[in-house]
Amino acid sequence: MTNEMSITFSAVSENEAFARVSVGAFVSQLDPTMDEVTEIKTVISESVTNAIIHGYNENPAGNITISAWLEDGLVTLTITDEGKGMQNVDEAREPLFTSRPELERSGMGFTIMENFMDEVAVHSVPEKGTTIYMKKHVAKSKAHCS
Amino acid sequence: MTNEMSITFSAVSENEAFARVSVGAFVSQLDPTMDEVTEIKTVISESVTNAIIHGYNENPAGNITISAWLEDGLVTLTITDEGKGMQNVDEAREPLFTSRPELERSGMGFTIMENFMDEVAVHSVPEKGTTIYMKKHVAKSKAHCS
Amino acid sequence: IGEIQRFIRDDGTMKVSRSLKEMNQKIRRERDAKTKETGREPTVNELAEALGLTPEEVVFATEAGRHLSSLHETVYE
Ligand SMILES: Nc1ncnc2c1ncn2[C@@H]1O[C@H](COP(=O)(O)OP(=O)(O)O)[C@@H](O)[C@H]1O
Ligand SMILES: Nc1ncnc2c1ncn2[C@@H]1O[C@H](COP(=O)(O)OP(=O)(O)O)[C@@H](O)[C@H]1O
Ligand SMILES: [Mg+2]
Ligand SMILES: [Mg+2]
Repeated sequence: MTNEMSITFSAVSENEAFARVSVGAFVSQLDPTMDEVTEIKTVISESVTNAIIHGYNENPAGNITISAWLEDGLVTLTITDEGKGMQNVDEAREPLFTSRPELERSGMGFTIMENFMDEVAVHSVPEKGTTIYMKKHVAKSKAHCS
Repeated sequence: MTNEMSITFSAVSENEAFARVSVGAFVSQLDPTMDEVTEIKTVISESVTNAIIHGYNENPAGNITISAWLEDGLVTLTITDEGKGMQNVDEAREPLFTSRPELERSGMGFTIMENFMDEVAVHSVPEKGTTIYMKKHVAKSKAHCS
Repeated sequence: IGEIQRFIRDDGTMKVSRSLKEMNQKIRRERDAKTKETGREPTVNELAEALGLTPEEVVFATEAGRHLSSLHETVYE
Protein backbone atom coordinates (compact mmCIF):
# COMPACT_ATOMS: atom_id res chain seq x y z
CA MET A 1 0.00 0.00 0.00
CA THR A 2 0.99 3.59 -0.49
CA ASN A 3 -0.93 6.56 0.78
CA GLU A 4 -0.34 10.25 1.26
CA MET A 5 -1.73 13.30 2.97
CA SER A 6 -0.77 16.84 3.81
CA ILE A 7 -1.99 19.28 6.43
CA THR A 8 -1.53 23.04 6.53
CA PHE A 9 -2.28 25.14 9.59
CA SER A 10 -1.64 28.49 11.29
CA ALA A 11 1.62 28.76 13.21
CA VAL A 12 0.09 28.88 16.67
CA SER A 13 0.89 26.57 19.55
CA GLU A 14 -2.77 25.49 19.83
CA ASN A 15 -2.23 23.54 16.60
CA GLU A 16 0.60 21.42 17.93
CA ALA A 17 -1.87 18.88 19.36
CA PHE A 18 -3.86 18.86 16.11
CA ALA A 19 -0.67 18.17 14.13
CA ARG A 20 0.40 15.39 16.52
CA VAL A 21 -2.99 13.68 16.33
CA SER A 22 -3.35 14.02 12.55
CA VAL A 23 0.07 12.62 11.75
CA GLY A 24 -0.22 9.94 14.44
CA ALA A 25 -3.65 8.90 13.17
CA PHE A 26 -2.45 8.74 9.58
CA VAL A 27 0.60 6.66 10.49
CA SER A 28 -1.61 4.28 12.48
CA GLN A 29 -2.54 2.77 9.09
CA LEU A 30 0.86 1.01 9.18
CA ASP A 31 -0.03 -0.64 12.51
CA PRO A 32 2.87 0.77 14.55
CA THR A 33 3.36 0.21 18.26
CA MET A 34 2.24 2.90 20.70
CA ASP A 35 5.90 3.74 21.31
CA GLU A 36 6.47 4.32 17.62
CA VAL A 37 3.45 6.63 17.49
CA THR A 38 4.75 8.52 20.50
CA GLU A 39 8.14 8.96 18.83
CA ILE A 40 6.55 10.31 15.68
CA LYS A 41 4.31 12.66 17.66
CA THR A 42 7.33 13.91 19.58
CA VAL A 43 9.21 14.65 16.38
CA ILE A 44 6.18 16.53 15.07
CA SER A 45 6.09 18.59 18.28
CA GLU A 46 9.76 19.49 17.98
CA SER A 47 9.60 20.49 14.34
CA VAL A 48 6.30 22.38 14.63
CA THR A 49 7.56 24.24 17.71
CA ASN A 50 10.73 25.15 15.82
CA ALA A 51 8.71 26.49 12.90
CA ILE A 52 6.52 28.58 15.22
CA ILE A 53 9.25 29.95 17.48
CA HIS A 54 12.32 30.13 15.26
CA GLY A 55 10.82 30.21 11.77
CA TYR A 56 7.98 32.64 12.38
CA ASN A 57 9.01 34.30 15.63
CA GLU A 58 5.52 33.41 16.90
CA ASN A 59 3.77 35.41 14.21
CA PRO A 60 0.42 33.58 13.83
CA ALA A 61 0.07 34.70 10.20
CA GLY A 62 2.63 32.04 9.24
CA ASN A 63 1.57 28.68 7.80
CA ILE A 64 3.10 25.30 8.47
CA THR A 65 2.65 22.34 6.11
CA ILE A 66 3.26 18.73 7.03
CA SER A 67 3.21 16.02 4.36
CA ALA A 68 3.25 12.32 5.07
CA TRP A 69 3.75 9.35 2.75
CA LEU A 70 3.22 5.76 3.72
CA GLU A 71 4.60 2.73 1.96
CA ASP A 72 5.05 -0.74 3.46
CA GLY A 73 6.56 -0.15 6.84
CA LEU A 74 8.03 3.24 5.97
CA VAL A 75 6.84 6.74 6.91
CA THR A 76 8.26 9.80 5.17
CA LEU A 77 7.46 13.20 6.68
CA THR A 78 8.23 16.75 5.62
CA ILE A 79 7.60 19.81 7.77
CA THR A 80 7.81 23.11 5.92
CA ASP A 81 7.69 26.73 7.00
CA GLU A 82 8.22 29.88 5.00
CA GLY A 83 9.88 31.66 7.86
CA LYS A 84 13.27 33.14 8.42
CA GLY A 85 15.38 30.04 7.71
CA MET A 86 18.87 29.29 9.03
CA GLN A 87 22.30 30.62 8.10
CA ASN A 88 24.16 27.57 9.36
CA VAL A 89 22.29 24.31 9.46
CA ASP A 90 25.23 22.22 10.71
CA GLU A 91 25.64 24.43 13.75
CA ALA A 92 21.86 24.45 14.37
CA ARG A 93 21.81 20.63 14.39
CA GLU A 94 24.50 20.33 17.06
CA PRO A 95 23.22 19.05 20.41
CA LEU A 96 22.52 21.86 22.86
CA PHE A 97 22.82 24.59 20.22
CA THR A 98 20.05 27.15 20.49
CA SER A 99 19.79 30.65 19.11
CA ARG A 100 17.18 31.53 21.75
CA PRO A 101 18.72 30.74 25.16
CA GLU A 102 16.57 33.50 26.68
CA LEU A 103 13.47 31.34 25.99
CA GLU A 104 14.96 28.46 27.97
CA ARG A 105 15.09 26.33 24.85
CA SER A 106 17.01 23.11 25.39
CA GLY A 107 18.77 23.06 22.03
CA MET A 108 17.86 19.36 21.77
CA GLY A 109 15.12 19.47 19.11
CA PHE A 110 17.23 18.26 16.20
CA THR A 111 18.95 15.68 18.40
CA ILE A 112 15.55 14.25 19.37
CA MET A 113 14.52 14.11 15.69
CA GLU A 114 17.73 12.25 14.81
CA ASN A 115 17.20 9.80 17.64
CA PHE A 116 13.60 8.93 16.86
CA MET A 117 13.81 8.88 13.06
CA ASP A 118 15.98 6.78 10.76
CA GLU A 119 16.85 9.70 8.50
CA VAL A 120 16.70 13.49 8.96
CA ALA A 121 17.63 16.02 6.29
CA VAL A 122 17.28 19.79 6.63
CA HIS A 123 16.90 22.21 3.77
CA SER A 124 16.87 25.85 4.79
CA VAL A 125 17.28 29.15 2.98
CA PRO A 126 17.63 32.38 4.95
CA GLU A 127 14.57 34.60 4.59
CA LYS A 128 12.83 31.85 2.55
CA GLY A 129 12.13 29.09 5.01
CA THR A 130 12.92 25.60 6.15
CA THR A 131 11.92 22.06 5.23
CA ILE A 132 12.74 19.05 7.38
CA TYR A 133 12.61 15.62 5.66
CA MET A 134 12.43 12.56 7.85
CA LYS A 135 12.01 8.82 7.37
CA LYS A 136 11.16 6.13 9.86
CA HIS A 137 10.64 2.40 9.49
CA VAL A 138 7.74 1.22 11.62
CA ALA A 139 5.80 -1.93 12.30
CA LYS A 140 8.65 -4.28 11.58
CA SER A 141 6.13 -7.05 12.05
CA LYS A 142 3.62 -6.43 9.32
CA ALA A 143 2.39 -3.38 7.50
CA HIS A 144 -1.12 -3.17 6.37
CA CYS A 145 -4.51 -1.69 6.79
CA SER A 146 -7.65 -3.22 5.42
CA MET B 1 -9.83 33.12 18.84
CA THR B 2 -9.73 32.25 15.16
CA ASN B 3 -7.76 29.43 13.67
CA GLU B 4 -7.66 27.50 10.43
CA MET B 5 -6.31 24.36 8.84
CA SER B 6 -6.68 22.26 5.75
CA ILE B 7 -5.96 18.62 5.03
CA THR B 8 -5.56 16.96 1.65
CA PHE B 9 -5.49 13.20 1.15
CA SER B 10 -5.90 10.41 -1.39
CA ALA B 11 -9.48 9.37 -2.12
CA VAL B 12 -9.31 5.95 -0.48
CA SER B 13 -11.62 4.66 2.20
CA GLU B 14 -8.67 4.03 4.54
CA ASN B 15 -8.43 7.80 4.94
CA GLU B 16 -11.96 8.29 6.20
CA ALA B 17 -10.97 7.53 9.80
CA PHE B 18 -7.93 9.80 9.47
CA ALA B 19 -10.13 12.64 8.23
CA ARG B 20 -12.68 12.15 11.02
CA VAL B 21 -10.08 12.21 13.75
CA SER B 22 -8.08 15.11 12.29
CA VAL B 23 -11.14 17.32 12.05
CA GLY B 24 -12.28 16.12 15.47
CA ALA B 25 -8.91 17.01 17.01
CA PHE B 26 -8.94 20.47 15.41
CA VAL B 27 -12.50 21.25 16.48
CA SER B 28 -11.70 20.10 20.03
CA GLN B 29 -9.99 23.45 20.47
CA LEU B 30 -13.47 24.94 20.92
CA ASP B 31 -14.13 22.56 23.84
CA PRO B 32 -17.26 20.96 22.32
CA THR B 33 -19.34 18.16 23.78
CA MET B 34 -19.02 14.53 22.72
CA ASP B 35 -22.27 14.78 20.76
CA GLU B 36 -21.05 17.79 18.83
CA VAL B 37 -17.78 16.10 17.89
CA THR B 38 -19.60 12.91 16.93
CA GLU B 39 -21.95 14.89 14.69
CA ILE B 40 -19.06 16.66 13.00
CA LYS B 41 -17.18 13.40 12.48
CA THR B 42 -20.30 11.80 11.01
CA VAL B 43 -20.70 14.66 8.56
CA ILE B 44 -17.05 14.28 7.56
CA SER B 45 -17.62 10.57 6.94
CA GLU B 46 -20.64 11.23 4.76
CA SER B 47 -18.99 13.89 2.67
CA VAL B 48 -15.68 12.06 2.29
CA THR B 49 -17.48 8.86 1.32
CA ASN B 50 -19.48 10.81 -1.25
CA ALA B 51 -16.30 12.28 -2.73
CA ILE B 52 -14.67 8.85 -2.95
CA ILE B 53 -17.65 6.92 -4.33
CA HIS B 54 -19.60 9.47 -6.34
CA GLY B 55 -16.98 12.12 -7.10
CA TYR B 56 -14.08 9.85 -8.00
CA ASN B 57 -15.80 6.53 -8.68
CA GLU B 58 -13.28 5.04 -6.23
CA ASN B 59 -10.28 6.09 -8.29
CA PRO B 60 -7.52 6.44 -5.66
CA ALA B 61 -5.65 9.02 -7.76
CA GLY B 62 -8.24 11.62 -6.71
CA ASN B 63 -7.53 14.09 -3.90
CA ILE B 64 -9.94 15.35 -1.27
CA THR B 65 -9.36 18.59 0.64
CA ILE B 66 -11.04 19.53 3.90
CA SER B 67 -10.67 23.04 5.30
CA ALA B 68 -11.77 24.09 8.75
CA TRP B 69 -12.07 27.51 10.32
CA LEU B 70 -12.76 28.16 13.98
CA GLU B 71 -14.03 31.34 15.49
CA ASP B 72 -15.72 31.70 18.88
CA GLY B 73 -18.16 28.84 19.03
CA LEU B 74 -18.45 28.46 15.24
CA VAL B 75 -16.93 25.79 13.00
CA THR B 76 -16.91 26.26 9.22
CA LEU B 77 -15.97 23.27 7.08
CA THR B 78 -15.50 22.78 3.36
CA ILE B 79 -15.00 19.43 1.67
CA THR B 80 -13.78 19.62 -1.91
CA ASP B 81 -13.23 17.06 -4.63
CA GLU B 82 -12.29 17.53 -8.27
CA GLY B 83 -14.42 14.65 -9.39
CA LYS B 84 -17.35 14.27 -11.67
CA GLY B 85 -19.70 16.76 -10.00
CA MET B 86 -23.52 16.75 -10.09
CA GLN B 87 -26.00 17.75 -12.78
CA ASN B 88 -28.82 18.43 -10.37
CA VAL B 89 -27.89 19.37 -6.83
CA ASP B 90 -31.48 19.88 -5.63
CA GLU B 91 -32.43 16.37 -6.63
CA ALA B 92 -29.24 14.95 -5.09
CA ARG B 93 -30.05 16.61 -1.76
CA GLU B 94 -33.51 15.04 -1.52
CA PRO B 95 -33.85 12.42 1.21
CA LEU B 96 -33.44 8.90 -0.12
CA PHE B 97 -32.15 10.04 -3.51
CA THR B 98 -29.17 8.01 -4.65
CA SER B 99 -27.63 7.62 -8.08
CA ARG B 100 -26.02 4.34 -7.03
CA PRO B 101 -28.80 2.08 -5.70
CA GLU B 102 -26.76 -0.93 -6.81
CA LEU B 103 -24.23 -0.11 -4.05
CA GLU B 104 -26.96 -0.20 -1.42
CA ARG B 105 -26.42 3.47 -0.68
CA SER B 106 -29.06 4.88 1.63
CA GLY B 107 -29.48 8.22 -0.11
CA MET B 108 -29.38 9.87 3.33
CA GLY B 109 -25.93 11.48 3.26
CA PHE B 110 -27.09 15.03 2.54
CA THR B 111 -30.01 14.68 4.94
CA ILE B 112 -27.60 13.69 7.73
CA MET B 113 -25.41 16.71 6.93
CA GLU B 114 -28.40 19.03 7.08
CA ASN B 115 -29.50 17.55 10.38
CA PHE B 116 -26.17 17.78 12.14
CA MET B 117 -24.99 21.14 10.79
CA ASP B 118 -26.59 24.58 11.05
CA GLU B 119 -25.90 25.43 7.42
CA VAL B 120 -25.11 23.30 4.36
CA ALA B 121 -24.41 24.70 0.89
CA VAL B 122 -23.38 22.65 -2.14
CA HIS B 123 -21.46 23.98 -5.09
CA SER B 124 -20.98 21.47 -7.89
CA VAL B 125 -19.95 21.69 -11.53
CA PRO B 126 -20.26 18.63 -13.77
CA GLU B 127 -16.83 17.25 -14.73
CA LYS B 128 -15.17 19.82 -12.45
CA GLY B 129 -16.02 18.76 -8.95
CA THR B 130 -17.94 19.49 -5.80
CA THR B 131 -17.51 21.64 -2.70
CA ILE B 132 -19.69 21.28 0.38
CA TYR B 133 -19.74 24.26 2.79
CA MET B 134 -21.04 23.70 6.29
CA LYS B 135 -21.31 25.66 9.51
CA LYS B 136 -22.05 24.54 13.02
CA HIS B 137 -22.25 26.40 16.32
CA VAL B 138 -20.65 24.41 19.11
CA ALA B 139 -19.92 24.68 22.80
CA LYS B 140 -22.90 26.91 23.51
CA SER B 141 -22.33 26.53 27.20
CA LYS B 142 -19.03 28.15 27.98
CA ALA B 143 -18.80 25.97 31.05
CA HIS B 144 -15.26 24.81 31.42
CA CYS B 145 -14.93 21.18 32.31
CA SER B 146 -11.78 19.12 32.20
CA ILE C 1 -21.74 6.80 15.13
CA GLY C 2 -21.36 5.92 18.74
CA GLU C 3 -18.05 4.13 18.73
CA ILE C 4 -16.91 6.55 21.37
CA GLN C 5 -20.14 6.77 23.27
CA ARG C 6 -20.05 3.12 24.17
CA PHE C 7 -16.97 3.96 26.16
CA ILE C 8 -18.25 6.69 28.32
CA ARG C 9 -21.06 7.01 30.75
CA ASP C 10 -23.53 7.32 27.96
CA ASP C 11 -23.66 11.08 28.23
CA GLY C 12 -23.20 12.91 24.97
CA THR C 13 -23.24 16.28 26.68
CA MET C 14 -19.94 15.51 28.38
CA LYS C 15 -17.10 17.68 27.12
CA VAL C 16 -14.96 15.83 24.62
CA SER C 17 -11.82 16.67 26.57
CA ARG C 18 -13.11 14.78 29.59
CA SER C 19 -14.33 11.71 27.74
CA LEU C 20 -11.05 11.45 25.85
CA LYS C 21 -9.24 11.42 29.18
CA GLU C 22 -11.40 8.55 30.37
CA MET C 23 -10.79 6.68 27.14
CA ASN C 24 -7.08 7.31 27.51
CA GLN C 25 -7.12 5.62 30.91
CA LYS C 26 -8.83 2.55 29.45
CA ILE C 27 -6.23 2.43 26.68
CA ARG C 28 -3.40 2.65 29.18
CA ARG C 29 -4.84 -0.19 31.25
CA GLU C 30 -5.34 -2.37 28.18
CA ARG C 31 -1.82 -1.63 27.01
CA ASP C 32 -0.33 -2.70 30.35
CA ALA C 33 -2.43 -5.85 30.41
CA LYS C 34 -1.47 -6.83 26.87
CA THR C 35 2.22 -6.14 27.48
CA LYS C 36 2.15 -8.42 30.53
CA GLU C 37 0.26 -11.09 28.66
CA THR C 38 2.47 -11.23 25.55
CA GLY C 39 5.78 -9.86 26.79
CA ARG C 40 5.84 -7.20 24.08
CA GLU C 41 4.27 -3.87 23.38
CA PRO C 42 0.93 -4.13 21.58
CA THR C 43 0.45 -2.42 18.24
CA VAL C 44 -2.12 0.32 17.83
CA ASN C 45 -4.41 -2.06 15.92
CA GLU C 46 -4.27 -4.67 18.65
CA LEU C 47 -5.32 -2.08 21.23
CA ALA C 48 -7.99 -0.67 18.96
CA GLU C 49 -9.48 -4.10 18.34
CA ALA C 50 -9.52 -5.00 22.01
CA LEU C 51 -11.33 -1.76 22.85
CA GLY C 52 -13.70 -1.60 19.88
CA LEU C 53 -12.17 1.64 18.57
CA THR C 54 -10.48 2.58 15.32
CA PRO C 55 -6.67 2.89 15.50
CA GLU C 56 -7.10 6.60 14.72
CA GLU C 57 -9.38 7.02 17.75
CA VAL C 58 -6.76 5.36 19.92
CA VAL C 59 -4.17 7.89 18.74
CA PHE C 60 -6.58 10.76 19.40
CA ALA C 61 -7.45 9.58 22.90
CA THR C 62 -3.85 9.04 23.93
CA GLU C 63 -3.24 12.71 23.23
CA ALA C 64 -5.78 13.61 25.90
CA GLY C 65 -3.50 13.22 28.87
CA ARG C 66 -1.17 15.76 27.40
CA HIS C 67 -2.01 18.59 25.08
CA LEU C 68 -5.73 18.87 24.67
CA SER C 69 -6.19 19.62 28.33
CA SER C 70 -3.44 22.19 28.57
CA LEU C 71 -4.76 23.64 25.37
CA HIS C 72 -8.21 24.26 26.80
CA GLU C 73 -6.66 25.98 29.72
CA THR C 74 -4.92 28.42 27.42
CA VAL C 75 -7.99 28.98 25.29
CA TYR C 76 -10.48 29.42 28.09
CA GLU C 77 -8.54 30.80 31.01
N1 LIG D 1 12.16 26.07 11.41
C1 LIG D 1 13.26 26.78 11.79
N2 LIG D 1 13.47 28.02 11.26
C2 LIG D 1 14.56 28.76 11.64
N3 LIG D 1 15.49 28.31 12.51
C3 LIG D 1 15.35 27.08 13.05
C4 LIG D 1 14.22 26.26 12.72
N4 LIG D 1 14.35 25.10 13.41
C5 LIG D 1 15.47 25.20 14.13
N5 LIG D 1 16.08 26.37 13.91
C6 LIG D 1 17.37 26.82 14.53
O1 LIG D 1 18.04 25.68 15.03
C7 LIG D 1 18.31 25.84 16.42
C8 LIG D 1 18.30 24.49 17.11
O2 LIG D 1 16.99 23.93 17.11
P1 LIG D 1 16.61 22.87 18.23
O3 LIG D 1 17.64 21.78 18.21
O4 LIG D 1 15.22 22.47 18.07
O5 LIG D 1 16.82 23.68 19.60
P2 LIG D 1 15.90 24.83 20.25
O6 LIG D 1 14.56 24.83 19.56
O7 LIG D 1 15.79 24.41 21.68
O8 LIG D 1 16.63 26.12 20.06
C9 LIG D 1 17.28 26.82 16.91
O9 LIG D 1 17.69 27.51 18.08
C10 LIG D 1 17.16 27.77 15.69
O10 LIG D 1 18.23 28.69 15.68
N1 LIG E 1 -19.01 14.56 -4.10
C1 LIG E 1 -19.97 14.17 -4.98
N2 LIG E 1 -19.70 14.12 -6.32
C2 LIG E 1 -20.65 13.73 -7.19
N3 LIG E 1 -21.91 13.39 -6.83
C3 LIG E 1 -22.23 13.42 -5.54
C4 LIG E 1 -21.29 13.81 -4.55
N4 LIG E 1 -21.90 13.76 -3.33
C5 LIG E 1 -23.16 13.36 -3.56
N5 LIG E 1 -23.39 13.15 -4.89
C6 LIG E 1 -24.66 12.73 -5.50
O1 LIG E 1 -25.69 12.96 -4.56
C7 LIG E 1 -26.42 11.74 -4.32
C8 LIG E 1 -26.94 11.74 -2.91
O2 LIG E 1 -25.89 11.68 -1.96
P1 LIG E 1 -26.19 11.09 -0.52
O3 LIG E 1 -27.36 11.83 0.06
O4 LIG E 1 -24.95 11.08 0.27
O5 LIG E 1 -26.67 9.60 -0.81
P2 LIG E 1 -25.82 8.32 -1.24
O6 LIG E 1 -24.35 8.60 -1.01
O7 LIG E 1 -26.31 7.23 -0.34
O8 LIG E 1 -26.11 8.07 -2.70
C9 LIG E 1 -25.43 10.64 -4.65
O9 LIG E 1 -26.07 9.42 -4.97
C10 LIG E 1 -24.69 11.24 -5.84
O10 LIG E 1 -25.41 11.10 -7.04
MG1 LIG F 1 13.47 23.17 19.08
MG1 LIG G 1 -23.56 9.51 0.65
